Amino acid sequence: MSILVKADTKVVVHGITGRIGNRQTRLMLDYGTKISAGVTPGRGGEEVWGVPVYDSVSEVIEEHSIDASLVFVPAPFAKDTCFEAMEAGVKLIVLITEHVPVHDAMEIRAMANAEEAVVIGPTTPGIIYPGKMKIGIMPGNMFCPGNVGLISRSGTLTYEIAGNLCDMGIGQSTAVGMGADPVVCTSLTQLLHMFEEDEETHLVVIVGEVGGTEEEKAAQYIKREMKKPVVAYIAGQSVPPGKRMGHAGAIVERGMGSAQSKVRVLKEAGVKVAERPTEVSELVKSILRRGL
Amino acid sequence: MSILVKADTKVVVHGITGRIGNRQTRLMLDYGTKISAGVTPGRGGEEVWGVPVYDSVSEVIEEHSIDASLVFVPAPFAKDTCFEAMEAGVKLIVLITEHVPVHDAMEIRAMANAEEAVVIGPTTPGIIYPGKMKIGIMPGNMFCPGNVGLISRSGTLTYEIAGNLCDMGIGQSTAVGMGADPVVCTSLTQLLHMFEEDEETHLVVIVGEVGGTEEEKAAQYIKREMKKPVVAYIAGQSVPPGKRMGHAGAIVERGMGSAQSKVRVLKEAGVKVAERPTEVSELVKSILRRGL
Amino acid sequence: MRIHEYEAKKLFREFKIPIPRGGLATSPGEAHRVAEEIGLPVTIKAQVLVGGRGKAGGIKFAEDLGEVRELSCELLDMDIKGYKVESILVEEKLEIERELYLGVTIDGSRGCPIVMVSSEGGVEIEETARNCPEKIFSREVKPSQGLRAYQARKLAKKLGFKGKPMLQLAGVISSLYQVFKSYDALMAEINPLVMTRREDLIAADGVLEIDDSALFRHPELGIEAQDRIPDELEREARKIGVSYVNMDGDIGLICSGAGLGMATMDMIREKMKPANFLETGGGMTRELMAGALRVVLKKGNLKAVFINIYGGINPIHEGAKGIADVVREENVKIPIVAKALGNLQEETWETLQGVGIKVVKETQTARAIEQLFRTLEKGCG
Amino acid sequence: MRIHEYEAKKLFREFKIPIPRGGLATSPGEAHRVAEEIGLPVTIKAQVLVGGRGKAGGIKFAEDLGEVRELSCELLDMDIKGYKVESILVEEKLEIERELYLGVTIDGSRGCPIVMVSSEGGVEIEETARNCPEKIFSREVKPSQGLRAYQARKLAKKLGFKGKPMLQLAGVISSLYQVFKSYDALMAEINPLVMTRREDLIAADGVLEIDDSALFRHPELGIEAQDRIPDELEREARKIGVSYVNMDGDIGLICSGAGLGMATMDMIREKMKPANFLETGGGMTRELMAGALRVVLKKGNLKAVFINIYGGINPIHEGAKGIADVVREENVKIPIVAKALGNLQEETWETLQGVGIKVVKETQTARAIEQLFRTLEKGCG
Repeated sequence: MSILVKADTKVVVHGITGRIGNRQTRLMLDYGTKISAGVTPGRGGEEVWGVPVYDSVSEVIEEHSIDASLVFVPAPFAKDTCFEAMEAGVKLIVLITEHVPVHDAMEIRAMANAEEAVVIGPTTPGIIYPGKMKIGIMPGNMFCPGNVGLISRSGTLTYEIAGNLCDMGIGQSTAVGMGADPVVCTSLTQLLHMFEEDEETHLVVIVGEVGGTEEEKAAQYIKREMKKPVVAYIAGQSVPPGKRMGHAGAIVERGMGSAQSKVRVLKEAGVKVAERPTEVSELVKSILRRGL
Repeated sequence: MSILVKADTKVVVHGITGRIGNRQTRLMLDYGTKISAGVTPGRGGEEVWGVPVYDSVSEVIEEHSIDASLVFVPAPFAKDTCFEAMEAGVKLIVLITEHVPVHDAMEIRAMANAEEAVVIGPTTPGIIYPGKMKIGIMPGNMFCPGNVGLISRSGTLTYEIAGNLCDMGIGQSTAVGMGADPVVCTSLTQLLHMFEEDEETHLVVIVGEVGGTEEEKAAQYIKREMKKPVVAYIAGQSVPPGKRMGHAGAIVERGMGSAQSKVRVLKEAGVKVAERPTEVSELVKSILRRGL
Repeated sequence: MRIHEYEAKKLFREFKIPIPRGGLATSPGEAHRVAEEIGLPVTIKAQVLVGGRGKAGGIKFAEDLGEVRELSCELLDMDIKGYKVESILVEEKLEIERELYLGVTIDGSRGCPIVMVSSEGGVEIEETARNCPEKIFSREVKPSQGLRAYQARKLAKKLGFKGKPMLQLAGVISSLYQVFKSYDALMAEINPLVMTRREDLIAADGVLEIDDSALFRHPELGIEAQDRIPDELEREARKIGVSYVNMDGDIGLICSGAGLGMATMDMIREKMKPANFLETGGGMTRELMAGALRVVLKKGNLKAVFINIYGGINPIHEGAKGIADVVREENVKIPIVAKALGNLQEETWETLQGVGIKVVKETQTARAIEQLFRTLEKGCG
Repeated sequence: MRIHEYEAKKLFREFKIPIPRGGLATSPGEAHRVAEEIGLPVTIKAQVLVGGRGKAGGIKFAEDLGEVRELSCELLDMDIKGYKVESILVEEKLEIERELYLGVTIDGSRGCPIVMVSSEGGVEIEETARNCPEKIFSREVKPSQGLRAYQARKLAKKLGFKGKPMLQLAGVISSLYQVFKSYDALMAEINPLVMTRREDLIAADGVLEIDDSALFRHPELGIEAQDRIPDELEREARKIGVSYVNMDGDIGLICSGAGLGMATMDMIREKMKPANFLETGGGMTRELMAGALRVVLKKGNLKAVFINIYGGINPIHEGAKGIADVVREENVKIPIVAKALGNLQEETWETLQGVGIKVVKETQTARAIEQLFRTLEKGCG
């Protein structure tokens, strides 16, 4: 099994006629993803790699069954696109788009909560169920099937860590990029919970980074509720404290947010924390070897 | 019994320190209404006729139990006041204020639906349970206890019709002013339904007026579901069609909205329609005499 | 409150709705200058706050500058449905391929805004609404949420638009909703929205009706609702704070409450004709009632004044003092019949009777009106 | 993107937040004129896009006009934390009774705005947050709903305010939220909000941090984010469309992805020092990569360049061509080590190797960095 997606999850691609949408559709089709349709307002009636294009989601659902939306539209249109998909009843949205205004991200997150939909992103590489399908932009050749759940705030660093795991013969059940924007629509803790419930996942890897308090919140959850082992790496140990943005951010974070803080609380929660990316696969291997 | 209120419904008066709030509080106390508290931001700690004044509803509910809000605040603050009351859990709001912006009224109505609260008004004289209590501004001496439910879009015309009924020995179970603004927060149909369910009400009187389509919608309900007899009067038979406000209103109303249209559809639904206000009490009397 | 076409179009343009090139003129000379600047032929449109202007001859087309002067002159001399034409809008004449209808208004019974579109724009839209309602597509809008872009596109597609023109039409629909919402409108309408031969969409006409009760939120408009009332007495009444409608009879009327006022008028019309409709609203004071009576009396040749008020929210005993003040000061000779009930009715009666007003103490307005009729038949003052 | 204090205050005033009387000056003469106009004594504040200005000596008080000239001169000559002072704000000196703190920011983990107030305003607020968090009151705001007036009043009451001052404070809190929302801010802050001896509330300082990604919605601000970057190379990189942070080492760095970039930097720092952090984002093209390498090379005395890119959303085979272009055109002599994996990696490798770049084909960045270290130890180009 996998989290969030299945082998035959049916996907609609928003912004399919754009340069990136077009290219990534080809790569996903090659990887085995079932893409039912694309949406680009004003381009209804066209085709992209044999996938029919519609003007709106509501036209798509008249003709196709849809499980997930993959969004490549430019940032100014991201909010409207997510709202459209959710109003049409789509319960899983992968929002690849970068530079979505934070106020829009907050509204998308609020609507997702209200509609009980899951929105991954913004600024996510997406979701991959290795060997079966992917909804996103990650290079398929860096992942392989297995029992490690992978959650990452970065895109490319995930590829590296997945690649390292594969090199050591350790595959992934599902890998999810949660996005690194100040507000993401699905939290690290929510994703940990999904992996905790997933039978095929034996261990979870977190690839975190400096900033925000997602890792700190997740540490509380791990300590309190998680039974599966967790390995983490936090990027940005050497990042000097950024230019201060007034007091408000500091008050909210109350001393959290630094890489050091994240490493400390994760360790306190029993997580094995790697010093460098390479070490992740070694820690995973040693835990799996001990047999859980 | 009565609809919406009981003899001991506990009321908080918003805008109690204003000229009208102060005066009407005195009149309501004299009539028997249980007023627990008043709210005027910035005037917390004062008293009005022995009623304690608070800065906010949340402070009121820490000290008192509250069933209903009565709102006298100036129009620009009506929306915020209703939102505050609903957020604090108040489920019945009587919004007396005139000249509330229509866009605000729409938002209040939407929140009332979401919160499952009942908002009567805006521009309503309120609710009276004759002989027991009133939440509103109607002169108590024009009403008397009995079994006729009274729903009115006008204020003062209601007093007249209630007075006529009383003169003929016919009392009212409850009288409710629904307000005459383009958007009211509780519809005629909703109020008819409450009276239909109320055991103490034997007959319902509707005092309608030209404009809008409330009476037309209500006629459908009466025809389809109502068992109790209904008597109506529609004010504005002689009103010349107003200055036309573009096409949009006419498209929405599709030929409805005139006094003539209302009289016709109500008659088709089996309602006895009075030609002039005086006739209302005569029609009621003849129906009640026949014994239901 | 309806604002002028040229004012509405200015607001439309702020929200990126394309409007014809043009300018406002208050004299034939100005019209000439505008036409010269934008080029011929031009459309010249009377700016009046009332619909049906086209059928009333308020829209002209000019091919040359001589015609511009001549037709401007003609329009600036016109009265349309009682409204004096004080300015004209001179605009490029559009090359019309199709005429669409776009409107946003409030559906009172559903309590939310409603957006309507039709491919049958132009003056016959109301007939279309009556006879072919299936040609008008509409959708409700959640007030707290607004009209979303994809919802606007869905409406545009219903009119059979595709590709870029569909996106352009959806953009205009979204913008019109924005105007409606931003300016607290009761109605925002583009009829016709013209598609030109080059497939551009242009708002050939524009109507915007703003909620008087929300004007306090829009000081940027610089509009006082009372300034937009053409009837002088109605304008004066508005300044005092009462609703007044001028009518063609000779019985002056003062009522508290619109429903009561209309019912009273309905009954008076059984035998006589009201000179006006006047409704005090819920803010009665001594001064307000004095002002109301003064406005009513300004209309000459009244046979009588009928007052019908209730003491609910209104302190009628204070209002009565205002009435008495005017009767005394202006030495009013025509008969006044009053019915006043509710809180503090006895004090009210006393004040009114003190200046010779005939007070009816019964509940039924019908009885009071009978008293009015009898008084006039007797001819006593 | 942080905007200047004087710009933030202008926006605050639009939303009716009281600010001190004053004016901007870029020379001692202008400062003199402003001080003359508003009257003495005055506060003179360096306008720099960085916090902690007060402690760094960027705020002065002048009692007479001579002092105004002298201190203005001094401030306009200053550098504060690397920012050159180009303008100063001359304002009336407030008679301070109390200093409050108001802030609105985004709580990332809860995904919503958060409003914070404290009666302990002033420079020590962060210490208060650490040591006495109970002195800071906060509330979450639903993004689609906004901060309602009664919610603002509740916060004002938490600071012990009553009566009219409570209403006034609530008004400022509401307005600050409006500013935050209207301008897509990441942070809006008044610290201190001064209560004067006459019980007036005045925003003595103002900070507004606007979301760069939302600037397209605010053409009215007339601000280009890239113009606000003081570092020349960082500004240039921004124009190309990549994130660049200038650092103090000598290994040039180009990575795709911030996380990968940071991890790479962490590992390089185990033995050497990066000259910069550069992250390409997801819009890689041949031109973008060429521009990125040019910016990196502008910094003199580099020992080597390290490239670490993945072909996910990015067409790395196109990016590689841009790298090759620059190496050829600028005849780059220092060693370049590249790791490039993902979609179309083979084509990418070929292009890079074609211009003499050392390509590492293993998955582990650590291995590629070891290769970099080895290359430099050998001293080969």
